[in-house]
Amino acid sequence: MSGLILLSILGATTLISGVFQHRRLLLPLTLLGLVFTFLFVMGEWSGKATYFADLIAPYNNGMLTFDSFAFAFSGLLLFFSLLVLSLSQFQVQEDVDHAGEYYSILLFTVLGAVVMVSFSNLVMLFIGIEILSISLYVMAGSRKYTAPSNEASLKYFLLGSFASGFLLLGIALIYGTTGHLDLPGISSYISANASSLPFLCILGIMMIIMGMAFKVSAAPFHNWSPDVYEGAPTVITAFMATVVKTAAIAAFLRLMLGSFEAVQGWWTILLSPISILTMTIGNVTALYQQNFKRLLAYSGISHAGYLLIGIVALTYDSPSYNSSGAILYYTAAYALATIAAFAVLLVVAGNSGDSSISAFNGLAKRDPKLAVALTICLLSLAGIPPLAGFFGKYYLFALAINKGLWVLAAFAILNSLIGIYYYFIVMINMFLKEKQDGLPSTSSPASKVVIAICVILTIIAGLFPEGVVQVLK
Amino acid sequence: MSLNQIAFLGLAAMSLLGAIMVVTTKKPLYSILYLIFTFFCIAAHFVILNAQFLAVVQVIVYAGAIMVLFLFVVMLLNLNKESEYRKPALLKVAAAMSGGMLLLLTVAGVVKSGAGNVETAEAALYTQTTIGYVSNLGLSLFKEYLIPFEVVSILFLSAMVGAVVLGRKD
Amino acid sequence: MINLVWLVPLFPLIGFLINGLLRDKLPKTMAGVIGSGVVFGSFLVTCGIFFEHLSTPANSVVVPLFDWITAGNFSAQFSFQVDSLSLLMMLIVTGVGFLIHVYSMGYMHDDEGHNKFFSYLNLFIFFMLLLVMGSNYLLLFVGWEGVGLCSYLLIGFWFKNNDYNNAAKKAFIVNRIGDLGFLIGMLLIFVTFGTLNYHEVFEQAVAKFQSGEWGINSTVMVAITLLLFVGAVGKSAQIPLYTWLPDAMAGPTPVSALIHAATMVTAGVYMVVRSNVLYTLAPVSLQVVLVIGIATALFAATIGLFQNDIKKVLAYSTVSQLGYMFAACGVGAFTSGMFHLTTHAFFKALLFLGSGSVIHALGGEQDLRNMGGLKRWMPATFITFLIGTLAISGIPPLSGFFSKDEILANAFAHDRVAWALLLAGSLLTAFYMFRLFFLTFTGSFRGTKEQEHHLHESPALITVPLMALAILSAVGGVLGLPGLLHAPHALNNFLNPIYEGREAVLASIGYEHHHLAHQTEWMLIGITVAAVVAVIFAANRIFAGYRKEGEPTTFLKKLIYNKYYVDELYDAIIVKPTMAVSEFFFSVLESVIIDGFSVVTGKLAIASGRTLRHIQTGNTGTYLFIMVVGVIVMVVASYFI
Amino acid sequence: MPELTSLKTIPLDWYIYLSLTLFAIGVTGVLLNRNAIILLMCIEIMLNAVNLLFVAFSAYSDDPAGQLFVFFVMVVAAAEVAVGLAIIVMIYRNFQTVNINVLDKLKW
Amino acid sequence: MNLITAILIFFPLASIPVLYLVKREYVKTAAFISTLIELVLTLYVISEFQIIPDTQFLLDYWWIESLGISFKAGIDGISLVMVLLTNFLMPVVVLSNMNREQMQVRHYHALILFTQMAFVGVFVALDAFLFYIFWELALIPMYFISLFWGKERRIPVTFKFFFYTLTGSLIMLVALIYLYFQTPAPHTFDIAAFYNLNLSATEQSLLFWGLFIGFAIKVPLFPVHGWLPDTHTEAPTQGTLLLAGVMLKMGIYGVIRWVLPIVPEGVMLWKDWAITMGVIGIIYASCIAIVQRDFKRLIAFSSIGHLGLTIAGIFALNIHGLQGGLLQAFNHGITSVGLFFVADIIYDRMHTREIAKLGGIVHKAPAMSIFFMLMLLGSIALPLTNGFVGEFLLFLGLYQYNVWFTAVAGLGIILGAVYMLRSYQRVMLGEANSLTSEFTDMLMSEKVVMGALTAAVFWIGINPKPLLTIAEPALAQILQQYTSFLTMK
Repeated sequence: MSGLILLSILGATTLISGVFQHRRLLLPLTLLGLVFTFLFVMGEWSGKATYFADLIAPYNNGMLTFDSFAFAFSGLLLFFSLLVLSLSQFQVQEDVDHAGEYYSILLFTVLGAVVMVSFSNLVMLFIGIEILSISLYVMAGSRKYTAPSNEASLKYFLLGSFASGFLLLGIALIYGTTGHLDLPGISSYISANASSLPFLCILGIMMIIMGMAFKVSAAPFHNWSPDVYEGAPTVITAFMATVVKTAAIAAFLRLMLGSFEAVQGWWTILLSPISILTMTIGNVTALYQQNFKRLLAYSGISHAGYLLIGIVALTYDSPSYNSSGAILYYTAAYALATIAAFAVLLVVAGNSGDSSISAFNGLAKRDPKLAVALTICLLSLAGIPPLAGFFGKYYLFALAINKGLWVLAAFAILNSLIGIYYYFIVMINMFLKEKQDGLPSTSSPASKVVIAICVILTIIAGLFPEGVVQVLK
Repeated sequence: MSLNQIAFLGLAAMSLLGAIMVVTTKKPLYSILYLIFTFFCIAAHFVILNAQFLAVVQVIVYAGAIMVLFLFVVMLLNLNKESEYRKPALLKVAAAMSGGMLLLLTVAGVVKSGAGNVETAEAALYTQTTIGYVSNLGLSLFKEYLIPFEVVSILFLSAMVGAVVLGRKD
Repeated sequence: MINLVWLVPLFPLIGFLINGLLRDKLPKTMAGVIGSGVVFGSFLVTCGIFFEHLSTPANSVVVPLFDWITAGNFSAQFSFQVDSLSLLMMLIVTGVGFLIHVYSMGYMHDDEGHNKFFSYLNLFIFFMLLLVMGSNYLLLFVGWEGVGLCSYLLIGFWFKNNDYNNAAKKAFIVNRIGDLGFLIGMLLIFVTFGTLNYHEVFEQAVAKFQSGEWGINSTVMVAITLLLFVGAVGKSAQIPLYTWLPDAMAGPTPVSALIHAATMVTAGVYMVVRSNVLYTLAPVSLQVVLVIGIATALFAATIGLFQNDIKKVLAYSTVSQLGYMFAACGVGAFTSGMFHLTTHAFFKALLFLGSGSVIHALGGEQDLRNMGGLKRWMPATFITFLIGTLAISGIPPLSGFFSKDEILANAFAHDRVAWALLLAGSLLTAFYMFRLFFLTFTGSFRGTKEQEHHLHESPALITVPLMALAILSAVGGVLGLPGLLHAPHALNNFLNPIYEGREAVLASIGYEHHHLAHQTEWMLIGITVAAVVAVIFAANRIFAGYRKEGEPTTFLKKLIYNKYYVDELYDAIIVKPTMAVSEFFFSVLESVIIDGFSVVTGKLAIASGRTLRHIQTGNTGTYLFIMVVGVIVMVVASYFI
Repeated sequence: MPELTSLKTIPLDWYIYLSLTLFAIGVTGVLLNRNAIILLMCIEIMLNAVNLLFVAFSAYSDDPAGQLFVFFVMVVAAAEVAVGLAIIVMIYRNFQTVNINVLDKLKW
Repeated sequence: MNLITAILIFFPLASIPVLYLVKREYVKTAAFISTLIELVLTLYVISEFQIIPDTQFLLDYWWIESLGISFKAGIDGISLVMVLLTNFLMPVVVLSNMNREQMQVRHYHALILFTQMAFVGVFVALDAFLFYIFWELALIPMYFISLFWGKERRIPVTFKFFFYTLTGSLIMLVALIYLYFQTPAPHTFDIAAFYNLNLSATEQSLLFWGLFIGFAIKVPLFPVHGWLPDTHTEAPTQGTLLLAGVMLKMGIYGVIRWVLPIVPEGVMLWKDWAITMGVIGIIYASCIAIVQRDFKRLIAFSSIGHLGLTIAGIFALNIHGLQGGLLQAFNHGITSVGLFFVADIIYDRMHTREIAKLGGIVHKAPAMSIFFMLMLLGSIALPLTNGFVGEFLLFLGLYQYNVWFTAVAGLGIILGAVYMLRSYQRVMLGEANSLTSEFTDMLMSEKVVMGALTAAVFWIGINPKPLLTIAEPALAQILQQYTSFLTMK
């Protein structure tokens, strides 16, 4: 709750100070604000900081529910945004005029994300998604005079709004059949007549799944993400790949968990093929990929596939294995590694520069530390112990095996094998290929810090996953 | 066959017609006009459904603001000169087929499941529904729906800023 | 004294280590002295133990050193067994070994590998002693393989020559084939008796027999004995595994004398005699042994007829003589086998060393056709060689006569046919041996002029051992004077203790040794000697005035001259197929299928990636279509849920 | 009001069919057209179809939630259109066309 | 006292920073010293070790309590033998690099020490998850060593290596997770809990293959050995040595510790297959070794053969087979390291591994010819070398299980002699050619390496008793766990 308020205030402030040309203030202001918000959310979670909560609570008629799920994911989102936004200078320094707008819009995006992970009414879900999407349509196109950026923006916009059309239809059908928009109502209706669900309702669930699948870029609704990731400015790509994906998957999980859990039986049958398809397409397509941003996009798709396992094998009662915990951990692991990877890309190739893998050639000689950092992140993404990525995978696989979803587990294993190849190719480029000259290496203290934090957390989270796992127990 | 049914069917026919024209006309300008027409039909439907407030909003926001915006852009970019880009026949067939299929499947679904709990609806409608009235809507809007209402303002803000950022030539 | 038995193998080991480690430092004479000295040392110790043994009633003592392998219920000690049999072997090994060492000091004097040679020889003596002294089959096997290794090293001693290396390799591998049989036999023994110690094995075997658990020819016994015999066939160069021995002549002559005549090749005979109890329990195996022995004796003898390489002739004669020993064992006359083993050790070593001396004199010439009339230049060698030849041909009163005659007599007692064949064999022996002798020493020298110019008698270091061996092969017969001379059969009395188990078995099946009537024996001797003498004269008539002749022409001659093409046969049916199969494995299974699998999988993955990414056309319209199709599919699916 | 009570003579199904049809038309339009603006309009048709559905449901079950949702949808739609048109304008500025087929540089 | 286990595992890791502190030219020395200290620690453990079946120096702390994952490690006879092998070979491996040009020497040795940590961890871990982590940790630095310091074809080859092994270990991971969920809630990865699960025959069969494939690929067993020859040829020497010396043994250890006692019925149902694979492997690999042109490949194939026999003997499931298997694992570690090091010396001088190009080296390098011969003897299992003891016990075990398997496997000792002597003849003997006439004999450090290995070869060959006694009780217990199941059936 405080998250929403502080974020909106922060956004407005940045906007205004942008208007009044206090550009130098913007970055510190934003970061400080985010830190503050983060602390506040955490405090609120632990019940220490309740001021804003009390302020709003009376007006919150079951629109948002701030359970530990919401807090955990909001915290995660805020933290990632903090990391990504610390890289902003790469974006800002190339169009200085819109610095204020840039920050404010991103902050609003974060707000949308927070709404998405804490909604308990489909209205809020819809609004949250739209805030997120609309802001991102803009940010994707924020480099106005370059073709890729434009193209990315338009594609994202058209496909996104088309998808939200379906999402809406789904919501409408659900509403029509269940007569409710709030999760408790829906779930009570569905669990009441889970056996004889009117087909319209099934159709609605289907449409909603489709809409969410689009947001998490699950096949066959994934096509937007590679193009948009490639076209968008790298910082924004990083933001989309981490914050947005996390928010989307969390919202998806919250939705399924909160409303449709009763009929898990059949949408499992529907989702597991999607999950398999997603990870397979993502991995296989990435194998022959020369562009690092696209590569990460495809890897993002495959990871979405893994994450879907957490939803397919929906478990919430087991003390030590619940989907929320698994997905929380996995998104954390995935996002940390990805942010670091993008940060390295920013350092190596700049915000707009050529993002082909060859940009990393000979990085080990140019900047060994950077190379090692990226290697660790790639290993984590590939799921090599003892890094965070491995434990996340273990957690999800364990869920699947626990539920006896053998086919899913088999495909997951197979895919995590395939996946290794392209991560390692990048690594090999860094260490074995000779560097070709003329590549800008615009390092910055911020990026160094971000990379360091990500790498360290990746290792620590891998060695001691206990904490994260326990959060949602 | 009561009066309302005739009205409904007429409006339905018109709105469908409008929609189809929007989709099929060659020139953007025309499709805009057809779209406005469709929107008006839908507004009328709202009236029949006793949702006056929405009907008005529909007219103001959609038929008014949004469509004007469209027109404005079309004029600004002078898009009308370039007629709709030629489409391969295959595309048309494919589009029609998939659209039709979607329709078929969904409608079949409705038929299959009888209806979305109609009987309750009818029961409700013996006593006239007044929820569509501004007063009622307003109450619930500012009571239960306060937060979405506020949040959506953020949406507006960011959309506005975004539009400015993108649209402004600098 | 008996407790010092461990010194016997220790000395040679020390010698090996000294000569091996300091081979570059030590002066040649020094190395030679050490090499021979250590062997002489163990010879002395052996003699000491020997006389002690003669005096003491205890017929067999086991001297444990330490536990070697223990796993579960399996345990094998490193311990020596001293009884008459092992003592006899030890005496031969160390005694003859010592003489050959001395000889080698002269023979190898100009070789740059001199010191290495002595270290190898010592190592061989060490392993040979392990072989004969070990108190269980495992230790026997240790020596068994160890001597194989040494023979490998020594055959390939002149490693520059690849033929020699091939010969060495062949020797080792063929032996390995036998060893495999032996190994499995050993495993079977352990599985049957739960131990590998001679004593326990034999006792249990007899016990099981007497308790009626087994009859004669029980499957297990036959299996064990045959498997062990496979090992013996390999080691002692019997049919079908004899082919390595002739090639083994590639090694320096002392090696041939020591390893491939006197000691190592007789290990098989030793092993059979050692396990006489088991063989007694499996007469079928004995029959096999007999057949193989006779066959080898004849077969090798015939090949010997037409060989022109002096050492090859001797090699085949060795094979044939080993056949005699096995034949002896086959008819149950183990002692006769040991007897012949002993005398053979003397005269065959003598012959080899003699030939070595000849070769030495001729500067490496080994072809009989280029020799002749050497008695003029090298009298000592001539005399000693003559004695050796007479001995091997079985002319009384030389040692060979007694041992061979005993075998023949036993064969006659056992089965007339066997006797006849063996007699024929001995005639052949006499013939080719004297062919060799005449071609070498009589007539006129057929070599080149400058060879003739260099001809000389060998130095004392060479001739003295020759004489020593000559004396031994002359008087060796006293060990086993036939009964009809009313003298005690020394060897019999000496070896009797090791037959206790055998005798017990025989007694319980009511078998009694039927001795030939004296007149029969006289008759046999008469026949044999007469025939042999006749053969010798024939040989003299043929070869005294020998002229160089070209390659043989008649089919039979050619066949024999080319050793019945056995090597070629093996090459065709074993070596080539193996190589072909290996090539197939390598170039088809491995390279194509197993490697191919991984390669193809990888390529497949990449290729599918390359194609699949074209779904991502970049066209928004396509994406929209894909989405809609996806929705439609989902909806359709929902109908079936 | 009398006409209201007689509203029951219109089965809810009719509205469902109608809006589904509208929605399908919108989808078809999206698939059919290559002109970004028309695409946008078709999407608007889809949204309106959904709105109609919402209103029908809410009216028949006498529950304001649906209509309020429609209100929010309209708001969102407005915002979406604003941004969308801005994007289209931007595109046109750089490409002198709003044909989405032109924008296929990002692929594979 | 129990901390000694932790120290054993993490000392190498702890000593990595030292490599980055000392001067560049002392890095190798530092690494060498660290490995020596580790060896001393191991010897200390041996001195403290009691000859009892139970695990000693047990270390058991929660790692991820909520998931029942604990840091549980301990040493029993089996572990001890393997740990000894690892820590004995490590100094040798480091020393083998002493006189070589080495790029990136710091990272190189850091990775080597890291591997050591992982190896020891694998051998002492008693928690399935921990075991798996170490298992993978051993793979990664191995991969990097081969990739960054490897030869020309390293990139595809290392990929092959990585995928082969990782496939195996992932399948294994699935099996482990399944076992984990079979344990009574709250589930645990503790091996003790795995021991007393009662699983149906089908489960056990599947689990058997799940686990066994993982280990078989590591061993490697025919027909999943495809990665080994290439990796051996492309990896840098130390990589090869670590691989042949220790890594392959992880598979054997895994079979003994994680397959036999956990899925006895699966073993009972499928052991014939395992043995058959092993025996086929012997013949197959030996035959290929005969016609091998590349010296390193030849040794690689010989490894496949020997380890095939080892697996066959282990699955005979009697004390002799198990003892032989463990001992042979140890022996093969030493012998193959020796042979590969010879190959490395030759490559270092001649820059070729093609047997055809070599020959007559003995004239130039008597010392090496002797060491090579001794290693060769160990490899062809001549009595009084380590190989003989191991193989004899293996044959003994296998024979008690089935005669015909033994007979076929026995052909291996003939073929072994064939290819080894062939290679020795063609590499060392004969006339020296233009290339080999420049050969220079071994340096001091190389002599030390080979000397240490040779000493081990004969020490075990003549006095195998200590190792056998150490391992006996633990193996007997594992065997007992298996047989008790049979009697229970």
